[in-house]
Amino acid sequence: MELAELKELADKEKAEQKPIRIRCCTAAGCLSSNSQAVQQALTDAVTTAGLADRVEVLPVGCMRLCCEGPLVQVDPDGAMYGKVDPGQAASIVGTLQGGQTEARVIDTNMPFFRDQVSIVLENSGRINPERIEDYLSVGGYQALLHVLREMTPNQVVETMTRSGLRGRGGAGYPTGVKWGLIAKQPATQKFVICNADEGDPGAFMDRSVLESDPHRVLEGMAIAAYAIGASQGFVYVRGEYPLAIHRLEIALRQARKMGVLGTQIFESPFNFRIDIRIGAGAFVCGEETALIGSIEGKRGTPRPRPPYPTESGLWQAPTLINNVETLANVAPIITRGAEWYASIGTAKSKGTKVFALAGKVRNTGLVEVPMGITLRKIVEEMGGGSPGGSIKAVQTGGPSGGCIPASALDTPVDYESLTALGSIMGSGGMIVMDDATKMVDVAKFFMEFCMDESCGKCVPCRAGTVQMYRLLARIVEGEATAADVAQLEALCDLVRNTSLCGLGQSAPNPVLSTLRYFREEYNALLQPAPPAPPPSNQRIPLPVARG
Amino acid sequence: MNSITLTIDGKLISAPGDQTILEAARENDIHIPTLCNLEGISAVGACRVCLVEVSGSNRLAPSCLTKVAEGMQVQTATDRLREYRKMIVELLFAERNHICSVCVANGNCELQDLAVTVGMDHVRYEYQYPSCSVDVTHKEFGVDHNRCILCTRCVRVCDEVEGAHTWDVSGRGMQSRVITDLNQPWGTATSCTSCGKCVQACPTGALFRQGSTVAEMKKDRELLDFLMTAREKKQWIG
Amino acid sequence: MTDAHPSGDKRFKLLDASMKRYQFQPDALIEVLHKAQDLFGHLDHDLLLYIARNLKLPPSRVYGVATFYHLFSFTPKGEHTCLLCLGTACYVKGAAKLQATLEKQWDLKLGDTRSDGKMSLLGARCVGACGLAPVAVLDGKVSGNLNPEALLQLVKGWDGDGTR
Amino acid sequence: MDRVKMATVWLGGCSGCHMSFLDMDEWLVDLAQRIDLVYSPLVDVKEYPEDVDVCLVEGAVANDENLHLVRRIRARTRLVISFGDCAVTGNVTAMRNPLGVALEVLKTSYLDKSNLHPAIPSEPEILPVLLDQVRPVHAVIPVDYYLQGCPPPADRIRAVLEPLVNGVWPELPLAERRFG
Repeated sequence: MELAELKELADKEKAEQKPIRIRCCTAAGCLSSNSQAVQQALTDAVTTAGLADRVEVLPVGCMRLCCEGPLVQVDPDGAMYGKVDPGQAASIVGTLQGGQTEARVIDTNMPFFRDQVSIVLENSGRINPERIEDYLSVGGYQALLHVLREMTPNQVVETMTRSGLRGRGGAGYPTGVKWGLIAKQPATQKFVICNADEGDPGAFMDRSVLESDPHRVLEGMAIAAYAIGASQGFVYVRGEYPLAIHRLEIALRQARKMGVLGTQIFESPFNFRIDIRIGAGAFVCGEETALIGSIEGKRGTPRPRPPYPTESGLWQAPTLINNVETLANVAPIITRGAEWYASIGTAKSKGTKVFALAGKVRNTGLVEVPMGITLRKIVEEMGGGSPGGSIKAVQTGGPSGGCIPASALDTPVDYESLTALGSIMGSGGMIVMDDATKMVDVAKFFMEFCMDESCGKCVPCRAGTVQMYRLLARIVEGEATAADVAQLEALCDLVRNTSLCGLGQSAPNPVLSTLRYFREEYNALLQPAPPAPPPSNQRIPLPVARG
Repeated sequence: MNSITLTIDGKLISAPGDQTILEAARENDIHIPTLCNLEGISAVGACRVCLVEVSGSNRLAPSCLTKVAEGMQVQTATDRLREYRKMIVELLFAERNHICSVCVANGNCELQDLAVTVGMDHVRYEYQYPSCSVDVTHKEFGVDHNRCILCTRCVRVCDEVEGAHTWDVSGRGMQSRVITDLNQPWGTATSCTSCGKCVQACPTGALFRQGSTVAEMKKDRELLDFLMTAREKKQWIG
Repeated sequence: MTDAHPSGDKRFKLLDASMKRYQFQPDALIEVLHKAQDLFGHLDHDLLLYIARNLKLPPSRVYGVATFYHLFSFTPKGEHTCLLCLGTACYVKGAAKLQATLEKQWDLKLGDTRSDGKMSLLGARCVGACGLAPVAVLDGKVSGNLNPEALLQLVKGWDGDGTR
Repeated sequence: MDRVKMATVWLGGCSGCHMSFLDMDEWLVDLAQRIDLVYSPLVDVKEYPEDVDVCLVEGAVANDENLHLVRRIRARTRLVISFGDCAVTGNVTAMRNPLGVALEVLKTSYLDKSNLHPAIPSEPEILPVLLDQVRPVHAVIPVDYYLQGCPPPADRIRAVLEPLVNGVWPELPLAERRFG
């Protein structure tokens, strides 16, 4: 197949689309609010109204404003309805014939939608994720074809490097550089792994992408595979995401059937096969060496790096591990060019970032924003602020991240700024906390998480998190003194510096960041300490003159 | 392998390029404490006791796994490292029920020795007092989980040297336990060849020979190195 | 070749087919465990041993892997399951209250199945429906924006006639 | 020269550390020249006095009486020494802790494992009440010095006391820091 034919397919698909399309969100969030019944009711209403020849009802992926689900949007005029009840279907369809609807109208011009810049989510909520034809109709797999026909692997790596894309899993390693390291390895067997083990509680960007636009991730993997010389890929996806797994399976089947994955892709010598591996509930498996162990069918315990997976990963072969969002950026960068991508964002953090906005914030859901936007803009303008009170802190980076105080909300979102604040970019979970949230409780919550999720291999993480948790519990119970806080801080230092993997090394972050910004909340819980006696060894010589 | 030069604690050392920092240090009489490491089996870098500082890196490096490099400057016993080691040993003592006075390995225990080496005079952390079982169903040996530090030497020696893979680790985090076969009584674990290497490899009194009472469980930890060397060099053939 | 399971239970045939699909590769262990749990509901010793034999893995390795991951369970689950999301967003929005409500109502601790086998109360790290926090998954169906009263309403009837 | 006001106490322990203390044999005579033993199981004083210079605390904190005494000791003593493994780590005394809280321990000992007249002893005001968990001394009060060993060998005790009574801070060599 050549580009012209692929484009022809896309055009044909577009031509077959009906002029009016009613899109109904069927990502996991809206599905749980009964969107499937809404979709059915809409379809029935279209038939009943005799509009079936020019109106179609389309199941699509995430439309972002999760708190208003089930969401329905009507093309081409773009009217959006929220919290749609199946009983409102007829009146929504009726609007197409000049009727009125009692359905809740969502303002698509509010900052939540208006200030988004869509790259990763450009197809989310627009196409049917279960039809490869829908993906083709929006230019899908054209980037892969272009790469196979027109670019050398080196050129692909070089394009990724110039784009400035950095890993969206949290650490922010430059994607092109990583690809280049693996491309240089002489090994014949290499692997691409898509890390879809979205383990941070409060993060659901990757789930949404997989549920809404799975082919984009597969295309990104295939381009990566071509660039580094791999012929086998794995998607390691959380077992807690059944719908994402289901849609990935469908996408893989369709991609194989269409010949965009498999052997001699687009009649080129390039072969690439993708298999799904389903995680079984272990946060630590987001760590790349643990993830590799898990794919190999082992306990997901990390091993020390070096050697890095880029040299010795899955079955000791050089292995590229990129997260879902990183891979979802690949095809657009190829299509629109590295310079276009690099023009978005800040000097060191390019492009956009998808955040999952949740917690004590009015508008919960997904926002894709250019790097460099301020936290305030995200949580106050787009998120609509906190419904119950004022915002106290924003938590980013999950259990590895930190709590950013309201006073720092004007910080631009980029890797370095968030790290400087004692948090991390993380994978994109952004949880808003208001005045009712007790920050020491939050630190304890995360420490319990890390303690339970520690794999148990290295001593500081296994035993240190337990002690930190105990100390935090004592503080929360009001039994602790300043000495306990000092010991907590010493343990933070130990666990951060001596743990084997990222889980342990970052486990102290929620404690350290809450201590840094909310120490008075700790102090308020402490027992008054008795006045410190002089050091023991200064209490001799013993026989003091006693009269 | 080319010889390279590096400094460890300021001492100029020449070492084969495939050596680890730990090996190079030992050959030059520089003592780096270890716990999960055992000659003759693979290194896992789990106990974090052998961490050292390497100039130019802000990460501490496990000396058991980090290869020497030309011009490398290694510090093995800075104040910071000493404090970390002491804390780690204290964490281990607080984690299970290590009661030296009534332990079969009293006087022959690497954990007890390490506590002395790092200068642990008491444990600053809250003792966990987990409820741990003692399994004496095996006809010759026993396992006392109260004393286990999860170094996985038994797991590795059983897999890598004996080839039986009777041992593994179950659960995770603080719930981790070493197990035999399907977490069944050791005496019923059919894969066990009763070779006893795990008992010799165990640094503490967690694995012991039955009939040993307090302080009687002497261990021959060189045995494994001897076996492995003999095997590699085919010393027993011809 | 599979050593057919002596019980003749048809589910083993399905498990065999799954293992065959992975060519009995030891690295397929986690996939096979998923399949086994789908078929049997939980993983008992006999099943684990059967998998170990067929994948040519040491039993301790199989047990070690199975117990490492949260999603595998070793005891039968109740007729109904309530999976509470314990993620950060749900935490901030009061998941602890939901937990306390059900623990009290059912006289159960999180992670346990009631002795009459009626229901299991489980916790998840995050089900990824944070926009709807707090969330519970009731018999596989996600319910969001919950409060204790709404949750109790949803699980009404799980107790049978409501008396115990 | 002033004499050192010294005390020794015996909390939850076996008195082995005190036996080892007596094993210092003839040096005890020298020690006696330098100290007044103001409170000890070895002397008949009922009330822990004020203004004690140094106290050797044997045993872990196991019951309410131990807890009361050890707090009083801290308030009235300049240097508190955890004397032996039970005081330093909980040791054998703390072996009951994995069984659970006090009631569980009593049930196990006096009901489950008893073949004759199973009953939990209860004599309020006479029998001290068990704490739910046995704790090392430093978990309850600040401790100034730790003397390891079960029991600490006589020479080790002397190596600590001899400098102390001469007004020198004792520095035990690492090898003398061994538990067990």
